[in-house]
Amino acid sequence: MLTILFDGVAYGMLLFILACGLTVTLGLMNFINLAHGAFAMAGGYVTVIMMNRYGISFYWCLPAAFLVSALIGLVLERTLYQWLYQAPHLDQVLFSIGIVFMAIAATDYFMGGQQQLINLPPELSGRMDVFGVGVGRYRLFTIVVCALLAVALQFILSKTRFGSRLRAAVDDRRVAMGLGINVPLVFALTFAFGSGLAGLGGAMGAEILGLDPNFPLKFMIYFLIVVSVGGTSTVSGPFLAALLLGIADVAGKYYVPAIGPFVIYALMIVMLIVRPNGLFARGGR
Amino acid sequence: MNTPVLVTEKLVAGYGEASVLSGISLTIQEGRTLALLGRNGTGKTTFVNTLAGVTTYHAGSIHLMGRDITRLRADRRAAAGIGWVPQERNIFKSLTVEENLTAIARPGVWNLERVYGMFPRLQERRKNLGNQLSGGEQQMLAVGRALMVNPKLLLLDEPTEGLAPIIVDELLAAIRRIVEGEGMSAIIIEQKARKVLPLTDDAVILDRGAVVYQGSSAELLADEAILGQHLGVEKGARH
Amino acid sequence: MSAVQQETTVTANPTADAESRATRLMKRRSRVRFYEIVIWLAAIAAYFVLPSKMLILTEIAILALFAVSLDLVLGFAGIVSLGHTAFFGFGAYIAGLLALHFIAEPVIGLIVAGILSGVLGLLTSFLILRGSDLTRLMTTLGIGLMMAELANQMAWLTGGADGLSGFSLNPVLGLFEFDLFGKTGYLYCLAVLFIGTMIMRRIAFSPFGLSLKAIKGNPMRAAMIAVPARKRIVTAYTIAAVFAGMAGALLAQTTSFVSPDVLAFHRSADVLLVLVIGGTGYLYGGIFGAVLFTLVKDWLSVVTPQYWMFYIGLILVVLVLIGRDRLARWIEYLPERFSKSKEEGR
Amino acid sequence: MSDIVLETRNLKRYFGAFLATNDVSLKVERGARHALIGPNGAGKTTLINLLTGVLPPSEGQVFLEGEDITSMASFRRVKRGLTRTFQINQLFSEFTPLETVALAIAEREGVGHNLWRSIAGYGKVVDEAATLLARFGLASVMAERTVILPYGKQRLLEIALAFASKPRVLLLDEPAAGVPEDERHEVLSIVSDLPADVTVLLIEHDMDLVFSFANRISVLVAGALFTEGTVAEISADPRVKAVYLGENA
Amino acid sequence: QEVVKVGLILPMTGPFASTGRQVSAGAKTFIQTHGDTVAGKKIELIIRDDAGVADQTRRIAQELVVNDGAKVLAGFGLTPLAMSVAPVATQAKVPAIVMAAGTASITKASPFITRTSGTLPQYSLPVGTWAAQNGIKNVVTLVSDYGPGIDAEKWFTKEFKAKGGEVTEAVRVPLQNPDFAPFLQRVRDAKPDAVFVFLPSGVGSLFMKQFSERGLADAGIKLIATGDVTDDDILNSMGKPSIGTITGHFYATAHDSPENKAYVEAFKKANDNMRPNFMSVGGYDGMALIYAALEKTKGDASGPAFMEAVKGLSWTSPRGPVSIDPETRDIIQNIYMREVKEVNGELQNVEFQTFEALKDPEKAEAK
Ligand SMILES: Nc1ncnc2c1ncn2[C@@H]1O[C@H](COP(=O)(O)OP(=O)(O)OP(=O)(O)O)[C@@H](O)[C@H]1O
Ligand SMILES: Nc1ncnc2c1ncn2[C@@H]1O[C@H](COP(=O)(O)OP(=O)(O)OP(=O)(O)O)[C@@H](O)[C@H]1O
Ligand SMILES: [Mg+2]
Ligand SMILES: [Mg+2]
Repeated sequence: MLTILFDGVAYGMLLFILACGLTVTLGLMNFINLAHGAFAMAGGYVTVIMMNRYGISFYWCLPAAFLVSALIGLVLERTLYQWLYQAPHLDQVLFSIGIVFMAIAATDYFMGGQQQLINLPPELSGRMDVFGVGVGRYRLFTIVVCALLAVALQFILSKTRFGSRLRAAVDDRRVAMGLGINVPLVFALTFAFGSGLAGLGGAMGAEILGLDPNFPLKFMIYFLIVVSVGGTSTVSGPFLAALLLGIADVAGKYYVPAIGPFVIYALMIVMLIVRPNGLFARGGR
Repeated sequence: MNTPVLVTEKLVAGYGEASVLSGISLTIQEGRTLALLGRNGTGKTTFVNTLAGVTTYHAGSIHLMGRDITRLRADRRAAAGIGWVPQERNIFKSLTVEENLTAIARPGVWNLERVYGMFPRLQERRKNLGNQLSGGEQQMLAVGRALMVNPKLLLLDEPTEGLAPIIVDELLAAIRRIVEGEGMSAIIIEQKARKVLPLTDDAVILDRGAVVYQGSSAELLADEAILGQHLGVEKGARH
Repeated sequence: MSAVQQETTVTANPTADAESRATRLMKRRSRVRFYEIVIWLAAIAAYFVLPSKMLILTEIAILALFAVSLDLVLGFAGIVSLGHTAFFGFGAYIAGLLALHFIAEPVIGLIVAGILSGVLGLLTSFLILRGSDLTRLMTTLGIGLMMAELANQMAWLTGGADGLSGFSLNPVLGLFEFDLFGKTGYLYCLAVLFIGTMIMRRIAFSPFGLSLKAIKGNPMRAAMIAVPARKRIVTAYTIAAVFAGMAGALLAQTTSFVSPDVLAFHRSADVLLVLVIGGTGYLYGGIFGAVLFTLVKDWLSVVTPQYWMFYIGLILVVLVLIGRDRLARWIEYLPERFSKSKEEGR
Repeated sequence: MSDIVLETRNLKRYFGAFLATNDVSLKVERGARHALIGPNGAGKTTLINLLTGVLPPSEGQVFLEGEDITSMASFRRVKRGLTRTFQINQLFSEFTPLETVALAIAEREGVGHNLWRSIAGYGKVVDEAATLLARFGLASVMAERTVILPYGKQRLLEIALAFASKPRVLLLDEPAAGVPEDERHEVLSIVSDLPADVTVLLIEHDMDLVFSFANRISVLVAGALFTEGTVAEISADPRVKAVYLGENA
Repeated sequence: QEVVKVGLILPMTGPFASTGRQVSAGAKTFIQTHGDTVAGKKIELIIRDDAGVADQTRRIAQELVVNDGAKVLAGFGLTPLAMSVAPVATQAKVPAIVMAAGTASITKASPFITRTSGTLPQYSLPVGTWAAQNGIKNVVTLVSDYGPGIDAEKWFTKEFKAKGGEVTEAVRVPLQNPDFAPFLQRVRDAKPDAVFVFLPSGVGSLFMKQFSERGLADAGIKLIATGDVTDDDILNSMGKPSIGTITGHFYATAHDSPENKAYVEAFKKANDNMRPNFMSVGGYDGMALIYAALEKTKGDASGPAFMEAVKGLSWTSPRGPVSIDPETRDIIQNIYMREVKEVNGELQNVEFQTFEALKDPEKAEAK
């Protein structure tokens, strides 16, 4: 029982860590960036290459994954994304899907199509007993990292001036500029940050979700579920959403396997009907 | 005498290919307020927005405090000292009143306290989101926001629109005081000629994107003919 | 001497010529455009010129109908859906099952599939009445995915992952046999596509169509001019479902096979791409998109079977960067076209 | 004749803890030219939103011609003849003025649901739209996209649109905002020319207009009804001067 | 010189791309090693991608036959893809050789379909036999929730029960399933002697990791599976956890025979050291079948003649002796029990027991 709960939480955290980058690009910058998964994949492959080719420690891979993806994000933002902030959402969908396709094919070309597997350092693999509850070490690790991330994010976005400048820029780019906010800079940084988070997510997810060129498409749906249920205007929203979905999914599959696959979707739909604008929608009409 | 705050020469600008302004040249001295008048669609907003740097520039030049800002990006212009109150207010809807003010604040004499002092109403609503404000409150916020930039030149596009009469007069008077007190300048677009003219120093009338009258507000106020011709304000339009 | 007076006094009889002008403008909105004629002629010509390409043409026709139906929801009512394939797939299975167990007459199957899909659309329409773009995107997506899982689970009915096979169809209207070259198939699909498009075209220029765009443009104002938004959206969604279902039926009938991936997510995504590529809000976008997308994709996957995705991606990116609408401009030399949707979810 | 067209009973609206409409019981007579004034943030727009169903009230009811419409959908109220304009323009930016107005008229005529007949086929609708546009000086721009119209013209369209649905009760939220001085009176005169049995409730901060237009004025302060009376009474009332008008009005 | 075109339709992109890559590589290897002419005919491969979407497969098949004049169709990564082509094969009288898809029923869909991979019943059943014979009393089955998975579950259970074993629980995992935690937990709670697993190869490897992470092995639960789970293609990167896994399948890269050595040799050379897995052999033998059949018909590639020739064909494949069942047109082959071991630094499926010349049990049972 408790084990299931724990697994649920861990799975939820995994979802969150994958999605939190998206809560930044989609949630805060209001850019429908379906290519999110591609950045995550980049992070994943960075890890795989560093560990399997050069045997570098997993702990170093995480920051590396963040930085590399962030860098890629920055470059793409400066060269491509920046032209599309005002574009209709559908253009953004089209564009980012295009990026996904290219990423998939390119990865297949350079890395091959097969599953990439990484082998964790011993202290992270296996499980230990905490008060009789079997706890996977790595899952515990994920939970901790996520919790920290969530707090940090929440703080940056709601408490700092950068957060409000960003939201201002999103609300009305033209006037934000006219009132002296360096919108291009703000966006570039934010986007890079979001991509970095995605990369981190990919690096951490690879262990459990596996990694192959189709990663961006395979998991796109999960990112979106989390963000949409959580709502796009806060970080705590997606965080809770991820928790909720994770637990529900695991529990559902454990107790009622027959309808297992439906649980997460059904839950999502219900949530979206009850709270169409996410768990904590910020602002009225 | 010292350099004028704003000088535009043969300024041509508009939206995309279409140019709305056909060569506007005018000068504003420090400490003076200028009333910008004209019928609908004559280009008042376009002119102001062009100064703020959010339209498409075609030709001519803009100097702020002697510095050429013609090709400066909008956000740099704000830094250079332009404070803008857009006609449609454009409050940042997902920011609270207070965030609206702080997000764009620049160091200077204007700070939260002072703005709240000017518009107590805003202080009462400081936790409200931008899109949860009344029309008038938004208007106040828009003006307050522009002041938080601590600009040298204030651009006010119909700032009294939707404000209660009791505040309108106060506001215009206040702006004049500020401008004179702090060596700023201001451009005020206003529909009600008779309301602004008494409270401004100079006046300009636009028609089809060109200046058709330029002079002191006092003279214009006295000149029924011109008022009638360009603004259709009959004698004693106000009861 | 004010603007208002000018309008009412200067010209001889202002209201009269205003009226005549208005009538002209309105007529122009709905008149048949040049490119419409071109595309249909081309479609028919293709039958004679490209006998070897029937199958891909059939596929295009089906995809086009699917996309056009989505345009009614997306381009007009402004509702983004990633679950449109729910109806496509549903229609396909209905048609398949009909042919397998009851009647193998295509047209009847087509109509039944259409109607039942419509019912499904009606039942699920309440899901898309609230919330933001993203919300709708996800609820519809959810429906689609659940349908897919359902099809997989109900193996006794749908054949599960192995798909529904072993049925073949009678000649269309008892006259035209489905041949290996797919000639009949193509004409059949083309006919359905044509009729479908014409119907939706009428809808587009009707007050109903206009009111849909109004709801999309500004719901609050729409309500204030007495537009019953929910009712309109439900209707539009249902109609779209009908045609999506028919498209699905066509697929099932021309391939005499139905597999769960008629419900797969990638179909919803593809049709959305197709529509957006072609341009939303004027129906023919779906058709242009389908032609472009399918041909390019097919060509590329022949040239480089393993890496064609890369080039598709590249094309999409470039397409967006130089601007879809700028590309679609070539159609726009005819004035007064229905405003093409610019502000999805802005 | 005192038959009440529009009535609110103890209407309340909270935004969180903030009470924006405080126990408002307002009666508007048929054919009245009724003005609603008050300081910024007094709750005027909120009241209109409650009347038109844009917002649900927290407490109290709204009656239209004796019928309780408190929980009726907006579009139904419009069909019942209750229409408004918005303080901040609410238009269809991609439509032309012609399309906009034509649609409104079609809906009024109850043909909006027709999916089969082209809108051009409704000659009456189109003609009426054209006439209306001409009346508001919009004939010349009837084919422009609304977004690129100058603000003033958009404002006129906003009002024309309300007229299109032939309201029996018309709520105007600062109609003159952004309309240049000389055109304000024309606009209001068009409004005054409405048949005598059409009721108008006007929100406006331009006292020239209010005083020249209204025959009855209610003053709203901090969400509650402050006072009510004739133009003479209100314009003379020192308390109103103090909270709203200021001295030189 | 006349050309016989072979249309090879495979998922080269999408989730099943690896299948496509292996099969096509296998087929190419055969042509490299055996030359491209047989019975005076030149064999030309046309490889097309169907991205694993059934109606694409069908369309491409039809086009290959109608436009490119392909005489033989082959490939078919998944059951539905093969199924969708059956009508074409029948209508056009074109042989269709299934090189990967594994559901038993496929060959029944058309008299022109034959198979060179294997069927799930065929290699699930022996696993049951072995389990029963090796002191495993009760088992939990865990399979992907779709056609093949259910086949595997059915035939393992059938056999295992018949031989006196007991299946305490049957767990089915959705195809789209990121995390195995809940299912593994069920298995753990059921405390069986062993868990029988079928999952598509890529997924299998993830399962493997989580299996060990959850310490099921330590809890004394043996892992027995079909060979898909320890797919040679990625086995090596699965690492220690996979060691000791018992699987049943028709091919292992490590299979010990001169034919296989040669094959692996050639294959690795052609595909920068990629390991050939069971899919590749399906492709390889598919070509072998075509060559043999054409030899027999003196190069007559017309459907009926070809299919006649196919029936009863037998040859030695890298996987060992194989033949085509004259009645069912399905493959008859050995099934090997293997254990994952470390062989000079590489993880391999090492065979330790052979069930010889097995037919597809489902069809065998049918009559
Ligand atoms: N976004 C835009 N794109 C294209 N043209 C525009 C745009 N905004 C305004 N215009 C055009 O520019 C001209 C001037 O508009 P502007 O808003 O500057 O007039 P204005 O004097 O401010 O009118 P008002 O008194 O109503 O505010 C108008 O003819 C209008 O059609
Ligand atoms: N959605 C909301 N959430 C919270 N507070 C709101 C909301 N909408 C309005 N308010 C508050 O309710 C009060 C009344 O607003 P309202 O728009 O009715 O004022 P008003 O009388 O129209 O003022 P004005 O004359 O400036 O338009 C304002 O103080 C505003 O801040
Ligand atoms: Mg203006
Ligand atoms: Mg108001």
